[in-house]
Amino acid sequence: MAGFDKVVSSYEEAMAGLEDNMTVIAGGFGLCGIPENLISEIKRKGTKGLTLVSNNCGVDDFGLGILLPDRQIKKIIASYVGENAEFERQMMNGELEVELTPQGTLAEKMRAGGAGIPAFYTATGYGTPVAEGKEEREFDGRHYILEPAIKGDFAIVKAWKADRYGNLVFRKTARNFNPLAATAGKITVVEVEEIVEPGELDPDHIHTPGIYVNRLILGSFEKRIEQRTVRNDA
Amino acid sequence: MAGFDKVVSSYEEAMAGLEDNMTVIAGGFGLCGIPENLISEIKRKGTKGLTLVSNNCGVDDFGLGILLPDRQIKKIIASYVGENAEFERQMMNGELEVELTPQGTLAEKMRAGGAGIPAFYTATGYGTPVAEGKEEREFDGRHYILEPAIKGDFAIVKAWKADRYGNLVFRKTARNFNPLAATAGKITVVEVEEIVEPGELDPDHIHTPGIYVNRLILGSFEKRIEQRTVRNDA
Amino acid sequence: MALSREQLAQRVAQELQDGYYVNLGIGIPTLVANYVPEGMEVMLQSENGLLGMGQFPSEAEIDADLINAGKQTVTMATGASIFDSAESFAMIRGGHVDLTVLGAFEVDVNGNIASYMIPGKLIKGMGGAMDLVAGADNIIVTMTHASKHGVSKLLSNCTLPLTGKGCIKKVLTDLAFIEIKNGKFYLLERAPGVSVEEIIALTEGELVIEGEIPEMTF
Amino acid sequence: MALSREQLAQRVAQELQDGYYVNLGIGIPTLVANYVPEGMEVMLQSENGLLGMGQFPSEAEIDADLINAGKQTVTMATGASIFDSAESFAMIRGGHVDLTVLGAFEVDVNGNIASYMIPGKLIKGMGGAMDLVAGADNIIVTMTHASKHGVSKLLSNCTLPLTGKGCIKKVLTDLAFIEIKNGKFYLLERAPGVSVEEIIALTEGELVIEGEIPEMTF
Repeated sequence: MAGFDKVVSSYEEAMAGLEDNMTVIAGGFGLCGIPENLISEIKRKGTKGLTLVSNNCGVDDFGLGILLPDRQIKKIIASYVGENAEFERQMMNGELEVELTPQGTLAEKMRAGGAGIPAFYTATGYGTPVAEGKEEREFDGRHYILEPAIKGDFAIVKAWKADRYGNLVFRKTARNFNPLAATAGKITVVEVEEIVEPGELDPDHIHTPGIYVNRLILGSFEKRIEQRTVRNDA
Repeated sequence: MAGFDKVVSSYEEAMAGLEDNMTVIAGGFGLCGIPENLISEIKRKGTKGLTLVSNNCGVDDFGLGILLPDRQIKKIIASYVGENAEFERQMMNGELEVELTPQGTLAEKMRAGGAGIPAFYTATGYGTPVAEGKEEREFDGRHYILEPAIKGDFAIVKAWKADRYGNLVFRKTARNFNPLAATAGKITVVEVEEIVEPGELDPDHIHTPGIYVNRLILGSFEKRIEQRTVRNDA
Repeated sequence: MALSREQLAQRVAQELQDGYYVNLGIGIPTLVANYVPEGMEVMLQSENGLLGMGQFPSEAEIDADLINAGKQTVTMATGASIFDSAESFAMIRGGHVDLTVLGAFEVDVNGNIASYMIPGKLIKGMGGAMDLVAGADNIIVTMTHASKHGVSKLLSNCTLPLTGKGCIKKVLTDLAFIEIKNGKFYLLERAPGVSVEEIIALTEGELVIEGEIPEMTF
Repeated sequence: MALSREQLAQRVAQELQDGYYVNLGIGIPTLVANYVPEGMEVMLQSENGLLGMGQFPSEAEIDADLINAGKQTVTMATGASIFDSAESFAMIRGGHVDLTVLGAFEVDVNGNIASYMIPGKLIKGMGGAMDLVAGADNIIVTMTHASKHGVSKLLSNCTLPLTGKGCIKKVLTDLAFIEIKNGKFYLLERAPGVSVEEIIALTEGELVIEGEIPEMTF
């Protein structure tokens, strides 16, 4: 089983090879399903000049936001940002480059990166600032823009369960961008809540086949909630 | 529940509205996971001039092959055909138009059709007969061709289980093109081996969300095997 | 009188049909879920990867792995399904969602919408809004008809950066229900007690008034 | 002597590495699975939607819902996963498969391959072959060096319609193991007992011979 055993035993090993100025694709939506310990390891390593691809950029003291104080992020490609004061400061001062990308286009760009599709057409963003500098084209009388794929030197992913071969299962809406990020990294690193033996996961219910996964590590998670909303009558 | 209950009680009702010269996208790979009773209903109806989109065209007396004797198929878009004598005869005589499409491109064209992507670039087929008449383009020094999406007036799909809302679960390699076909039909009709109540399928393990499904019918299936291969020592 | 937030939601809810898959934006659109007509069922799509969004959880039900697009904790309705973000936007972009309701800063007579960015202010991003407006056939924009200072938000040309071009056909404001076609606004209904003249005065883009304009009923 | 089918498979198997994800085409490539070196594990990808293809089933295990790309009944190996055809070719097209082995009618010095169509004969189609050759970095083509009539299949230019352009770097024939680079064939190894001269005689495309050419070992 050695050949397919993706489990590593330390976060240092998990993120080995990450260097300054690399591109990192991260799963997660808001703070839900983010690879929180892999992000902490990037902070610990102090890697700088990173281009991050992620739907959001965390909050001041959690998620990708913790990479801001030491100016580890050069550029972020995201759909919705600015939930943190330091982000706002760096963006306003031009210290942080932000490439806003529609959420669905961002997801599709990751998928395309992993799937060997260099570019695709979408109506999303046509006639908006997103279309600037992009090819526009009509199909059947409708307008579309050409969007290129995204690939990362690393992809960092949070899954629920995995087997040692790296087959992944996600839980509820913590799935979000994670399966897409997993396909688009040259090196894909996954942290999970539980690792089981190969054969224990139902092959019909594996969300991400192990072929996309290079390293796997067992983590423990805070799972911070951004908007804790309860109903009154409960 | 009326609004989301997709279950119909007859195959006639399941295929109501199918008319001559329409495009039908079918799931299945070889004879595995094909919507066999929906195909029989098309034969019974006698609909003619159909454009079929399917990886294969069945065999002489099973699967899409049964639509050949009455000349119901005008054109087929497929990756691998000719497992049947009548197909060969019609193709050689120019009675049947065949558009050969690489298997992965075919799958991606269906997905794109369902996903609102009008066209995408792929390296598959560059420099081959498949590229004829298609735009060629370089990205990062590699050659690609532009492939348009496919949509169908109808999609016919075979799943394993469904709930009444049309949430689908597939079984083993009978999944194949079925989830993709399901997204690409203006009217998507699904036949299944078992229908359960909403809530009985684990939301994390639904392969096709019910939003793609218009009609659902309980069927019984022959599931013919094309290449029955067993190991000797067993 | 101008419609309240609740009335806006109520009026939008009248556009629902049984069996609709609906995406509701943040703010007033979210309230629409409270006014689904008796005997009708709709299923809510949340673009972070949930079809069949339920009500907010009880304290005991709270699950950090189950949130909506507004990052609020939610529950799943019976028959819900979960999927990744690419699948979620395949659904949206592919036109499978029956109705999308969202807010805006401005709309114009050509169906353009500006809703995500005010230059000079902090730019938070478009999230899924650009995909939603480009993917849906049936969109209702809910907004106030004019600013507090009486500046119309229904314009000949949007002044802010666009979220989508030529994609809006219906706008419900606190004063009026308006259809956009042929490069014009068409007044369909007015809020109870609001006169056609008041609406004309607060509509900068060309407004067509054909025949008697009925009051909305609730 | 020319390699047997089994020897071809054995020689290809020497190119395997522990932990490789491999797609094996129909015919000789399929046999490679029988020669995975001791202590090494590879996982077989079947493009109809299975990663971790196992051996053929016993009579009792036969399952119509579980077949390989050759439409044969198979089983799943431990740790297998199932996916749809778009995901399967995302894997292939995206370059995630470590090694692809497939047959061909012809290859040429520019790495072109013809393998799916002989004009005038019945055209069955390319199946997944065009995706496989376009998506994989590491491809080994297995074929006979020449036809029964002595007509070379290693050409300056393929004569048949192409399956892929400029994508083949390694060819194993019954006579030789050859690398393709710089628009030339490079002879790496010869089959036991086959002379360099015999290989030259049956290779139509430019063949480079550098130094002593070793015999294959098994």
